[in-house]
Amino acid sequence: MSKVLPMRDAIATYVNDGDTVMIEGFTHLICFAAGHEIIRQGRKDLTLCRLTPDVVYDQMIAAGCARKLIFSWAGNPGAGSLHAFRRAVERVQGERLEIDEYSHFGMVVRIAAGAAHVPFGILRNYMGTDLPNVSSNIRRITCPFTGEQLAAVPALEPDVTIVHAQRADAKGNTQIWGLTGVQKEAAFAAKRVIVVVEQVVDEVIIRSDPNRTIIPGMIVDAVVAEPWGAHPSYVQGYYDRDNDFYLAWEGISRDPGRLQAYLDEWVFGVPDRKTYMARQPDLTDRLRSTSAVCEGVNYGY
Amino acid sequence: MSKVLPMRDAIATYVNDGDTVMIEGFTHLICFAAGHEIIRQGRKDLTLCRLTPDVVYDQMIAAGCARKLIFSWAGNPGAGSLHAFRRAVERVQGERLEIDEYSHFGMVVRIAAGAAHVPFGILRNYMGTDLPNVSSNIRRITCPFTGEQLAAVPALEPDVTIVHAQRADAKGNTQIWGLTGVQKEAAFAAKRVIVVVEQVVDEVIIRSDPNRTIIPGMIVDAVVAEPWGAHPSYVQGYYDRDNDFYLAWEGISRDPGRLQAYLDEWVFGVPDRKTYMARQPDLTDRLRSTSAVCEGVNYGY
Amino acid sequence: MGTDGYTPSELMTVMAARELRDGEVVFVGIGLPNLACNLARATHAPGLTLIYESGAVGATPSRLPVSIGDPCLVTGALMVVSIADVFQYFLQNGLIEVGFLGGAQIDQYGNINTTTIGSYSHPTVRLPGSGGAAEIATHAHRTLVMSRLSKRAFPATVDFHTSPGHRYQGRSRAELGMPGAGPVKVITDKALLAANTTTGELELDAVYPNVKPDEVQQQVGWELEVRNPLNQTEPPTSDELRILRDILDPNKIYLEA
Amino acid sequence: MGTDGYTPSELMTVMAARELRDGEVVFVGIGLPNLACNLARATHAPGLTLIYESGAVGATPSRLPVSIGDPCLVTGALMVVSIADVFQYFLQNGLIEVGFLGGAQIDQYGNINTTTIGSYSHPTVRLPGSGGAAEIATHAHRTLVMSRLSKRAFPATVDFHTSPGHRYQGRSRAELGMPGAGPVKVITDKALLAANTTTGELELDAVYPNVKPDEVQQQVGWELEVRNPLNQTEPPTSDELRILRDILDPNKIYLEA
Repeated sequence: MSKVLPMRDAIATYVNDGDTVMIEGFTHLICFAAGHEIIRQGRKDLTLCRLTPDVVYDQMIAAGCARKLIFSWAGNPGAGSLHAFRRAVERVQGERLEIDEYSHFGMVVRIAAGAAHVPFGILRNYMGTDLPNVSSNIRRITCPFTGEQLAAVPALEPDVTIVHAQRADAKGNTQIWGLTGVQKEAAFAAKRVIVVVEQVVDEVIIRSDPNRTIIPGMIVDAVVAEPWGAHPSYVQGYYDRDNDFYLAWEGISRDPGRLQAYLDEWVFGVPDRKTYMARQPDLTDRLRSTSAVCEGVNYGY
Repeated sequence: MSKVLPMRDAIATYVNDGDTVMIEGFTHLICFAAGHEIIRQGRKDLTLCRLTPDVVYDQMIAAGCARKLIFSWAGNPGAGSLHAFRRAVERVQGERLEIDEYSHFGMVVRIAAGAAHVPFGILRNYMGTDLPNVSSNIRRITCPFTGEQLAAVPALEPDVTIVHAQRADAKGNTQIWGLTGVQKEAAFAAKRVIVVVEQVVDEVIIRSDPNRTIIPGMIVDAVVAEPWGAHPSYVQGYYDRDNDFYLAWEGISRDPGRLQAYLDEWVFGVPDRKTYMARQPDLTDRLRSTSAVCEGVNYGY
Repeated sequence: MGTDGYTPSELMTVMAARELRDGEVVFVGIGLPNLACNLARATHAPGLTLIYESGAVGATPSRLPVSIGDPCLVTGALMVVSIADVFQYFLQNGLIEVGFLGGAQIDQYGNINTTTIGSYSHPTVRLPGSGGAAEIATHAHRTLVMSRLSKRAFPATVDFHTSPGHRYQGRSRAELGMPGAGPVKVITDKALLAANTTTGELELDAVYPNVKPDEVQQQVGWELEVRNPLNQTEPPTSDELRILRDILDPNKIYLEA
Repeated sequence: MGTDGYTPSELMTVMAARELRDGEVVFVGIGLPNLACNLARATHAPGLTLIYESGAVGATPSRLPVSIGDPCLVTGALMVVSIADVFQYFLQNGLIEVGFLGGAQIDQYGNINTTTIGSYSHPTVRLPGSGGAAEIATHAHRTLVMSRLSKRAFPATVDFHTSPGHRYQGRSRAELGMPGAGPVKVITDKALLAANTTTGELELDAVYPNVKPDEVQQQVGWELEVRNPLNQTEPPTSDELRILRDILDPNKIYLEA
């Protein structure tokens, strides 16, 4: 029972208007291809969540997909702002984007609580900050053993999580190396999971190194084979981050007209990621990874 | 600054009378060599903790090292009982071994809370069991968001954790594959950490595959190179579990005289693990792992 | 071996295997449960996913595992996870559909004791304790119990409630907030007991070939409700026995008696 | 470049590097903090362990990282961990000795704002938010802040308290139960400010070569206590500048201005 689907079908089947959607990725493994397909299919009223909403969420906000953002750091690191996000939050007239805001640690604990399916998680934090004053989701809890006060945050359980990865088998058993971010917790916390990979591999490859598996197939609904699907983000061992694009985004997103032109050309103007890549033939040579292959280990007994 | 020490020095320096000691390992990677050295050095009044106290804890209890046991399953799986443990708990006259008992899940949450350095952890468990009636360490807590009742258990932070592993560098950066158990959480929860490995390797090996590192050197106090140090437990890729020994333990431990004779011969009667192995020259051929080496992955960019 | 051409262990294993449905995610124990799961995989349920509490997910053991953390469960598994992940992200998260348990005592309401015979503070026999049993009986969508019948093993009330059954201090699982259905079926060497969905009591659901209800009642410490109609199980097929004997446990480590 | 033969960025980076002691475990940010840590490693503190909040532990970047999750931080690192582990097992567990932060606003008590200018509900400028800053300022044994002086950046009170300084609603860190010492030092382009261990107020601790205390006061929104004696920092050495310019940031991505 293969779960392999084209991106179009995976998004059409598993992402609905009004859903809470998490396209995770901490710099590494951000699935731009899925974000673009969601924009193309015109999804609306989404609650987008992620620790670090970056350029792809800025694009989705600009395209009108989002009603609300749950996050902990919204910027374009080293390059500037997410201007579509800022316009949506700073606007004086019209409806603002609703926000629900934490620190990274708070977001991580929310997602981990969702993955463990308990209604809340605890952390020692938020003394001396205004964050609990602007969110009803940061509360105090007392340790039943020591009497200490800690912070509690509610579990976050997205309707759908989309995770990019190096490889998976057709049933969704997924392996990641390099930065793993919160990909595992985000997948276990979600009601539905779409895994987007550079390569769909035979189950034998997965089984040869089971410690690298981060997400088990039993929680995966669809597997999408989408090489270069994370560009301009990166995939360790496959391609580097396209820093030039992140720098360029500062200028593009600052100007709503340029941003719309970007969406028209690179999102609405292409049917899929394959065409997106074909229109930038120089990209693959510029960004393809060098080789730094480690030794294998012995799983014998 | 190498942290490599002989087992004798590592135990002498980092394990004190009265300490709370965790020699973890879930079937895999149980450090018998460390347990034997603790017995040889005559440590007393230890609080031993582990999910699955097995034969090595039975030996340590028999040798008089333990005052208390914190655990969730005390048996010799597939082979019978831990009879020294049973005698210490069932005895009608004299001082019983103190016990503090959970289920596996409760123990895991205690250790994970210790690793995260929060005073307690939560789990949805212990409705409909007598365990909370016999422990003051299983309490109820109310979710500040939903009002649900959950169980809470206090953090467990051992004085010293001893972890067996496949390999580490001289600074204690430690890699494990196969079953990882609670080795990571046990190490992060402890005040002091001794890592015992099959091989001390160059830092370059560790750095070639950083996703395999389970324990960072910064929390490690001593690294002991002790090939076959887990026997009769096993090390994936190095040697198989000595099931014959586990089966034999049923008969040995049932008889206090035979148990003492075992300790005299195999613990007090040898100065170190090297001699222990030299006295059983057939072991290595019988148990050495077959080869099932996986492919490496690319860490390039 | 009995007069029927198979041992009680073989019979119980076959009956347990038949309880599993293709595609299910099963939390496997060592011994008969492991044999039952691998028998089901080799017959009607090739799509079972086996998870061992040691952290091996999707294991396909190429030899008979003799411990829950046997290295053969890791080699060729789909995934290896920490014990914290096993209990938090798989079991508590509701991913485990079937859990297997055994026990020294099982009572009228399916409560299981693996802690102490006699009082807790002054036990006659100290048993291993819960291990993962308390949480499996709480969270698995349904729990299957395997145990041989005897008056000692099936008292009206367990000495210690290690793993929850269907009623505790007069309260039902729903009242106690337990997510899973608990020990819905007990696979013995003579019959299948099943929990009444209303009262939570274990009732006689089916007898094995040539077993009379009275024989079961004699080894159970409460008055056993007999279902009407009472099911009769089919005996092990030659195919089931062949797979067990020739492939899964050729050295009769678990199936001898 | 200034008249002194180095840029303000170079100067700040050198001053930050000098704050680090050999062997410390440092939570590194991208840009000047990353350069400062790698400068320290190349000079007086070869035994620093660099941890990036993205999960790279013991990174030895072979190129200048341009994001907190740059792949060059992974290749050749000692360990890669999940973000959950970063915050729970490293930071909250007390393993991080030094944290680096910046901010749009830093106030008299070292409180840092990276959330909004103006009100939270109707901001004039929406900034990125906390990221990991709130917890770093809470848990790191000590926090170093890097920011250029200006009246706008150093108000008496921040518009939004994102990351805790030394006093919040009249209460001290100890009263609030914060484990770390907080922002003990602020490295600016003209001087070092340091927190008074009693009052928690940022005071003028040291001025850079050719800087007068008045110049600092003019760009700070509260009456700055001047320590007596007032320290004078040594200018960057040619060795420090050479390493920064030739090895660490040869393309002047961060050090130009």
